[in-house]
Amino acid sequence: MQVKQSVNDFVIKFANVNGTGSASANGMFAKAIFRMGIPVSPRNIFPSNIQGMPTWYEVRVSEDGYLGRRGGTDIMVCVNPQSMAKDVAEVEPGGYFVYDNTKPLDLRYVRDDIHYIGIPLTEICLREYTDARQRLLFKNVIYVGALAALLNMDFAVLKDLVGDQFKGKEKLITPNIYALELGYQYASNNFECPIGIRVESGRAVAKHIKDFDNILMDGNTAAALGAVYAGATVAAWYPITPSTSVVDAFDKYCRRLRIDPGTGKKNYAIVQAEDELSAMGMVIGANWNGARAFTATSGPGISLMSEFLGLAYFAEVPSVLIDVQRAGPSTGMPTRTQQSDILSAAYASHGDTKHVLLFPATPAECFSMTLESFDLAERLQTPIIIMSDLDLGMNEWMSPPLEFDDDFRYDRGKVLSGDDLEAMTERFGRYLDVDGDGIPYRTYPGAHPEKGAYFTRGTSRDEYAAYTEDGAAYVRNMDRLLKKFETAKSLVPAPKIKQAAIETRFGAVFFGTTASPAYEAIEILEKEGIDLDTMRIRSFPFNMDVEEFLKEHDRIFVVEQNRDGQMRRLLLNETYAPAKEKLVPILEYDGLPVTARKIATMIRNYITHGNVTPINRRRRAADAEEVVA
Amino acid sequence: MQVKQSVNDFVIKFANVNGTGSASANGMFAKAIFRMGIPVSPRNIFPSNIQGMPTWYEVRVSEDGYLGRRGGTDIMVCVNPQSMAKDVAEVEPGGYFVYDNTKPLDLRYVRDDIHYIGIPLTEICLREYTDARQRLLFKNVIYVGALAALLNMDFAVLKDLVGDQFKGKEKLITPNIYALELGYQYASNNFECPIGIRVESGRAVAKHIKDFDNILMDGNTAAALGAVYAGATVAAWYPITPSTSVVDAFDKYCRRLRIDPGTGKKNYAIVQAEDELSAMGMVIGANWNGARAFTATSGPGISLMSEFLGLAYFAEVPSVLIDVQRAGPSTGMPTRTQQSDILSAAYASHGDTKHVLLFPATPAECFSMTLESFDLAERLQTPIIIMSDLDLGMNEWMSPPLEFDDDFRYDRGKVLSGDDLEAMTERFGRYLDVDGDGIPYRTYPGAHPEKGAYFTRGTSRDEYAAYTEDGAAYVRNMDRLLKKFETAKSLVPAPKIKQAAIETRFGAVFFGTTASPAYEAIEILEKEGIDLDTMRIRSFPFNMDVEEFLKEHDRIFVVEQNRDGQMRRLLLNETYAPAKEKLVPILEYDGLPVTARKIATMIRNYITHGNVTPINRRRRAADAEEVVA
Amino acid sequence: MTYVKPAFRHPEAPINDLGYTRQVYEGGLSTLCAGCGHDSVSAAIIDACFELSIEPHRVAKLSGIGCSSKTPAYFLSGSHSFNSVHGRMPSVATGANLANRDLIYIGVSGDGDTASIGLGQFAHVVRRNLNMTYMVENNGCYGLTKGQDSATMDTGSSNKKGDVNLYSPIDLARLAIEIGATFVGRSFSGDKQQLVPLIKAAISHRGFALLDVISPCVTFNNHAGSTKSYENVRNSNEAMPVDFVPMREEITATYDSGETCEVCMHDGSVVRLYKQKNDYDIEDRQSALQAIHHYQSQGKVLTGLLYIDRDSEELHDVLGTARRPLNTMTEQELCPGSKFLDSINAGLR
Amino acid sequence: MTYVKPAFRHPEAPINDLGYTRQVYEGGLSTLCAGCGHDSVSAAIIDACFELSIEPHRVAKLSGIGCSSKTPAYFLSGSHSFNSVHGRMPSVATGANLANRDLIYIGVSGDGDTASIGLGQFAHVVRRNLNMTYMVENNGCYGLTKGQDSATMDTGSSNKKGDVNLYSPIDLARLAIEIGATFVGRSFSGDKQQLVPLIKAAISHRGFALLDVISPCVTFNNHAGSTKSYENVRNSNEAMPVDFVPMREEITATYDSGETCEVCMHDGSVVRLYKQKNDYDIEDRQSALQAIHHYQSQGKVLTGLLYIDRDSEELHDVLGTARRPLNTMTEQELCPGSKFLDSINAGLR
Ligand SMILES: Cc1ncc(C[n+]2csc(CCOP(=O)(O)OP(=O)(O)O)c2C)c(N)n1
Ligand SMILES: Cc1ncc(C[n+]2csc(CCOP(=O)(O)OP(=O)(O)O)c2C)c(N)n1
Ligand code: SF4
Ligand code: SF4
Ligand SMILES: [Mg+2]
Ligand SMILES: [Mg+2]
Repeated sequence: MQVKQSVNDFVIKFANVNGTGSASANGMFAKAIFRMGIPVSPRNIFPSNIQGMPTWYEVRVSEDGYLGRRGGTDIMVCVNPQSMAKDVAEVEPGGYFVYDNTKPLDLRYVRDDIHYIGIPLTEICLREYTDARQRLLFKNVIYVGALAALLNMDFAVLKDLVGDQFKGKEKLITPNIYALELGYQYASNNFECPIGIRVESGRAVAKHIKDFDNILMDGNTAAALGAVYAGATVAAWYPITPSTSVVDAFDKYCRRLRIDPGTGKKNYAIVQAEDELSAMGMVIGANWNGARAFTATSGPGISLMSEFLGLAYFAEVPSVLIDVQRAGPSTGMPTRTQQSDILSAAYASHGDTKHVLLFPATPAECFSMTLESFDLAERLQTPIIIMSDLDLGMNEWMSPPLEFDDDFRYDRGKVLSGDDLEAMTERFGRYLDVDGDGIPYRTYPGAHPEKGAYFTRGTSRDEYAAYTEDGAAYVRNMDRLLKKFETAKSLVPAPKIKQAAIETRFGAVFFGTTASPAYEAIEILEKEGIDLDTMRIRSFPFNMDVEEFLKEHDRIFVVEQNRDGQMRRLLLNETYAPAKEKLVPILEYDGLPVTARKIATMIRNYITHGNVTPINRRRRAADAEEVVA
Repeated sequence: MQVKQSVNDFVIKFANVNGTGSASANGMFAKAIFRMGIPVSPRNIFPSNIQGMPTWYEVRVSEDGYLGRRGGTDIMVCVNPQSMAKDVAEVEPGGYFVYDNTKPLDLRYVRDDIHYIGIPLTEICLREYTDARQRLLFKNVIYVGALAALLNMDFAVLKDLVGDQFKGKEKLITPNIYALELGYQYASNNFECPIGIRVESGRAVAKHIKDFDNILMDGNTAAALGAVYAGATVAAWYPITPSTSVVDAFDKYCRRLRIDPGTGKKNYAIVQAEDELSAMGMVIGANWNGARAFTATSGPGISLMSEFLGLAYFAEVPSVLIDVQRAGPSTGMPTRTQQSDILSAAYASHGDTKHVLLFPATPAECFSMTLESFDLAERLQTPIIIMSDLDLGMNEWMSPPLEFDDDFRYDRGKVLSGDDLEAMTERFGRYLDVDGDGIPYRTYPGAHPEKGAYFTRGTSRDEYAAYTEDGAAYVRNMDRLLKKFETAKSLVPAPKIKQAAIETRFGAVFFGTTASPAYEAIEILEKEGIDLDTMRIRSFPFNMDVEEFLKEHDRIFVVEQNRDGQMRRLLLNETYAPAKEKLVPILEYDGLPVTARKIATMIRNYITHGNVTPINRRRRAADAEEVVA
Repeated sequence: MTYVKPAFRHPEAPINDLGYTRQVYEGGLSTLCAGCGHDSVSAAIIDACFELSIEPHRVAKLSGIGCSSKTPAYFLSGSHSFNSVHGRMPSVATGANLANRDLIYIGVSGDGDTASIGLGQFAHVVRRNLNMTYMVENNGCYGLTKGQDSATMDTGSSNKKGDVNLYSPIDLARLAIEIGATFVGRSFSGDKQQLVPLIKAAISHRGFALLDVISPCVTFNNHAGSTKSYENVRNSNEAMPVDFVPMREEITATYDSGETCEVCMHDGSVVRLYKQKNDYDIEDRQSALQAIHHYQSQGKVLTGLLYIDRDSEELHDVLGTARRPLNTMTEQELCPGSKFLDSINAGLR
Repeated sequence: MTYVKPAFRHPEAPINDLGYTRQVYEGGLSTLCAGCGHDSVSAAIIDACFELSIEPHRVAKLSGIGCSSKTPAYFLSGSHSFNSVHGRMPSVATGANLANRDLIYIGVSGDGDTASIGLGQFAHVVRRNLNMTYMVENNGCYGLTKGQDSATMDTGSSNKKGDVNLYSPIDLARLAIEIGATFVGRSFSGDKQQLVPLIKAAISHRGFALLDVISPCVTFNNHAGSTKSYENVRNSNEAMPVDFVPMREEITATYDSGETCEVCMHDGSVVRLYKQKNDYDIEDRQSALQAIHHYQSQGKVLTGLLYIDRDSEELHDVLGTARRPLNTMTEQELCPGSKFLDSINAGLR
């Protein structure tokens, strides 16, 4: 049988039982390859359950620095009998199946086109450990050790990682390293190491990663840091997967950075609300009162917050909401990813409403966009919704390092201080469009003894915040809100546009976590002679670049991870370009991150079967590469 | 000064203080004209307040049977000093200003291009009545009496109405008739009656009303009757203007029709929930358990119900929701009308969701569509949202009589009875697409001792309702839901299409309460040589007729009462026809019902300035007239 | 739910009056953590329904979202079940009950589901005295989202992170008594002796029956420092033994000798309580609150039947709905027909 | 708010310590029904703030939706105000208070706003002991939507339609005491003598202060048969007279002679109660519940200061937030700067 040969380019998947501590061992495995300087992208595919159910950890190793899912599995490390049938079937021909051969393998799982590597994990554990818990935990460390030998990993790197991991609990270091060695020894003694599929450090080109000065981190932590750097002092939230770790991380960093050493008092407040409605209300109240406040939630929370989002839009109270999307509708698949809250977020709440959305694609953007969102919210005096997702938020991604310019200063927007009010001769009108950009001036409660007090309400009001049922006043206010939304177009992050080397009528549009696999798919297609310009949308409302892109191409594939092509709909709704027939939906929505192969296939099929033939290829002057990978 | 002459064609407006009992007197005035056989359309323009604020009652009299607002006021009856300045200004040149001249008129309110008719209402009341409350109440009756003389109304009809109104409180009849006479006498003695603007019975053509066998009723009452006729047994609601009267009416009729004479027990249950979330939950629970249940709410309720709407969509539980729209966003203008919940209703809740919407335009349709909605909900096993609005729901409209065919039988959809289950040999699968229409079979709890029990959930499940996180099963389910939505297209009410007498490239699309003024506007334009075919949308999803209409016209004016052109967006989103550039938004959203004049002007301006010239006119074979008027 | 269960049944397994074995009352295999208190509660529900000889298909199970709310999948697989949304089960249960008053409604919720996001609906379903059994599997934390504090966490109790709770807890049993609940019990997942009869009594009660069952979360809230750990609950549990006697012959009055007290339920069955030293009147709200407070002040948690109002009006009595379930009303009974509509039209001319 | 008010001020109008007249504390002209209890409550708030010499701009007014929730427009026009959405004022107030702990927060709500749609948020803001004064203008009905029953409507009370309420009412004062409120008072819009000092005490209280003020709806719930009509409240009101003494000199202990009792507030001011026959300990929850029950059972409504916990930990104490308001923290204080980010990046390699 053919032996699959591949250096620094393969997909390895671990099949475990959740709640058995496999996560940290698997994480160590991925981190080790990362430390060896080889691009890696690990993904946790876990159940909505706490203990005892099947869970998977998929690691893609890609010398080229492709970080999206590729599709297919080359090496399956199976530690969970429950899912073995499915797991065996998933291995690509020529691939490897690593399993616990303490008990002989069920013959039904024997394929003649893949390689089997048996390691008596249970047996070794029974021999080496007495304590049941230890037997469970070290099993994971042992197979990592074995993989080190099989895949030619740098054992020293693994040792260092163990050191880092158990900083503070030093006495755990030796037993863990010992367990690694048990696995390493067994593999080297019983198999010819390394196997055909393996890693080699020092040869990474990583053409997708600007330079290899990269970090490995999850998007939720990055977003939390963004909030810390933005000076957020109030976080109100209600627990929900996959957004919980945003506030957990915010809490962690605040405990480190925001506690006054002298008094031990906190320069921040985190409140676990009784539900999402309340969390959003607290965010609105705090922002109204001049603090920077945010919340993080997922789909069901968006639905529950929609009344308050309408209030914030209409009463013009800044607020920041991080939506870490999961598979809907309703409770859906809480531990699967999707990009399916686009429409509900953009138009949240009854009546004529529109909300500003940001679409981060990397942890670095989770950081920068969250940081930016507070300025945007206060400058525009409206909610800003950051549309992350489970894949980005809860998995570790290779990302450009987080950057912060110390000259950066917060823009708190149009706020009149006590002195401003004191100096003011004209009457203060909370909802007066003084500057013609649709954005009025606000004051904080308590700003001035006599001036600046106003009445905030969700009911119709005139320019001086007085209640009115006068149709003309209502319309003036609604039209100003529209104008403000126009102004927003000039403030939100512009899309990233990449032209194909070859001039083309085809375009591809995507955003968020769809970007990495999409960029890879575009390259796959390019090799086949199908060229597409690409636009990665980073915000809503859409600016002129988006309009242009739609105009300039006659077939545009909108790649997204939802059933209804929500971004495509939003583009139809909110751009001038008559692009309906042009916009081809490329959709994946099974809850797992879309793969490059899948995207390439769908676009290829459309073009070949839709017999849309690429025009003869003319080379174009290369332009700056965008880095999302 | 010119004297405005007009028989059976004018707008009269009453300016009152709310909470002073003017509503019933004004209502009597409108009803009297209606009884005289002259088409009339009264509108209450009231504040979000209980007592002491300005309130108006606008009555349009239109021999042609135009029931939408025309715009402008010919006669202003001003009983409220608060708003007098505004009210005087509103009168059209040559029109009349009727006021209380007990105190001399403020000179600032004197115009030389309108007629003033002073009636010493306060003085008469002081003379005739001792009790303060009586003085307040009868003032209203007196001016109605005066108008009877001024406008040449049939006094006998008024007397009858008083009789009807005080059935049961007979002793109130004489004093009320006396008050009418006081006004009548004063007017006849002091003015030349009738004036130029007046009514005359027996000459009504009413070309917009099939025959003149019409009724005068409000949409909310009609909807409530629809629910009664549909066999709704459970209503759960939370009070909110303008939907409250739906459940009030349902209660009223159930007390009459649904109480067992023997036991005095109720064949229905109405629960005032603690909020809208709870109301929707009750509706879902009751429908799940085999009762027909509904709720009625307005904008803020839609926002609060969105999580539950997502559950009902995904778990496939029938439910009926009547959304009596008001001016949003947020609390907005609670006593003003709008059609601005279209997008929030169509896409309510996070994740990929779509909901079936119905758009009634007359009380008759409020009845028939509500009746129909319960069949639709059960056949499609999904929420049906009836998109009414304040103008239709709370005002009295002339409408074709409510019709019910005694041969009509409820269609409870695909439900397996105990016997069905008993007879079944194959395994019951709650979410199996047995018939290929995307609609599965359900069972009611308790249906059968051994068979048919299943687990209803908002999480992903397989065809047998078992929990699953398998991507393929999830996708199968989501795709079936899409298929079901396709099936819906063949079940929901088709649009009403009217071709212009002259062949034209222009079309107009509208729905709900925009229809009446739109039809009138189309006729105004026709007289000017601008011809438009029209399509009144009655439901979402859109069927082929809608697609066709969009295809066949190259300029289509989408007339609606919201800021963002929500129906236009929905058309862009949910039809295949690439119609973007064709669809011209014609929007009015100041909270008052849009007028025929306004619509005509907006379309005219677009066509003339947008120098889109109508093609030379070719007459077409007349086709059946639609009756909404 | 994910595996198929062995359908093997032991030949001489005991059967109940319906001829069903206990197995008939079981559900899918639990996916909860080994040792989770919730599984014991499911087992108790199974025992109660088996011993009461309830027909499974006459039961409707409802829940919200959480580990606790998953459990309806693990008992009575022969009953319809509705796993709704977080904190909103009471409204769904209300609607279901309005549609068919003849089924037995068992709601399962968690402390997060009931005391936080669901508190409003909980309070109002209590007020409406909906005829149902409402079980809160109370572990003082949010299990399914990995252990955050819930609103029932006691002041001074610490979570897994080690943070000590300083908020005052919501005592669902006290709250229910205060708001007008007509049957309030508290128990411990580890005390089958007490829990099973309490569930039987709750099911037999006509009106809203709350069972606040302390049900430890072994994964996130079973450590020292947690007042809801198995160990601490065992130590602080002031358990009032309870017997349930399904009565045949008529009993009217409630018999009370100092130490045992027999409460006659609506259906003629009897709950026998061994009150030991706590001599208070369980049919008096104020006195019940007093008793709970009394033990609380001694660091004890009183479990057992805490309060009962035996002849209250349940929601259908208040609404005066027909005896026959609304979902059985026929088109003929409900639809007035064209004649009546003509009269309506006539009245509007 | 719709009219302009005559700015005329009487020359010898009395002024307070700040040199302000009472007029400074007024608001826009009320648009409520003539005789509405809510207007009297607004007047009482104006008196209290005037007499306490509070700087209007140091007050933030918050409300939900309803006639009651409109009233912040009718007092303290010099204060910022937030008229939020129905039943959700507590969360907005919580956020506002987190941002700036130095302002005085006065929330105004209705019984529908608080006891129905807002019950969950109400219970949780009580639990958090947010430092604010929360006034419920309780008329037992939904005024603004034309008189539907609310959840505080007493059993047996009838509405304007004549329907008699059979649900058990939610007593917000009892509920608050049960859930852990640290200041609970009840009063009557018609009893200025008692209401004004109570408002002063509530404002002076550090932590969550609930005032459940029975405030009749003249338009929809003032008829015979309604327990919340002016007449019935006057008859059933068991009013405990209350004095508020803004103290200068230190007082520590709480002095209690049988009939008068002096409670020393956090800021050194004193509430003096004339307890008459109701000899119970207002610093003991159980005893307070007992007392309320005692009068209730006699068809009386006990009004006055019902319960107080004088040295409780308000939310900021629980959270341990800085003394200085969070909204005054500077960029320098809050932003860690690039150096720290470098260390973060380093740690992620
Ligand atoms: C609207 C909404 N918010 C948040 C969540 C996430 N969530 C799932 S379960 C849960 C709490 C469960 O706690 P509890 O009710 O005590 O059940 P337990 O797991 O402890 O048994 C939360 C917050 C959700 N599913 N829906
Ligand atoms: C979400 C929502 N639901 C319903 C309403 C309609 N509404 C306005 S006020 C009100 C009740 C007010 O009652 P209460 O709080 O007692 O105030 P009151 O008018 O009696 O002073 C309701 C239901 C609303 N504004 N928002
Ligand atoms: S996490 Fe806690 S509550 Fe959830 S199953 Fe595990 S032990 Fe039970
Ligand atoms: S309706 Fe009732 S509550 Fe509202 S203002 Fe009038 S009297 Fe007051
Ligand atoms: Mg819990
Ligand atoms: Mg009220």
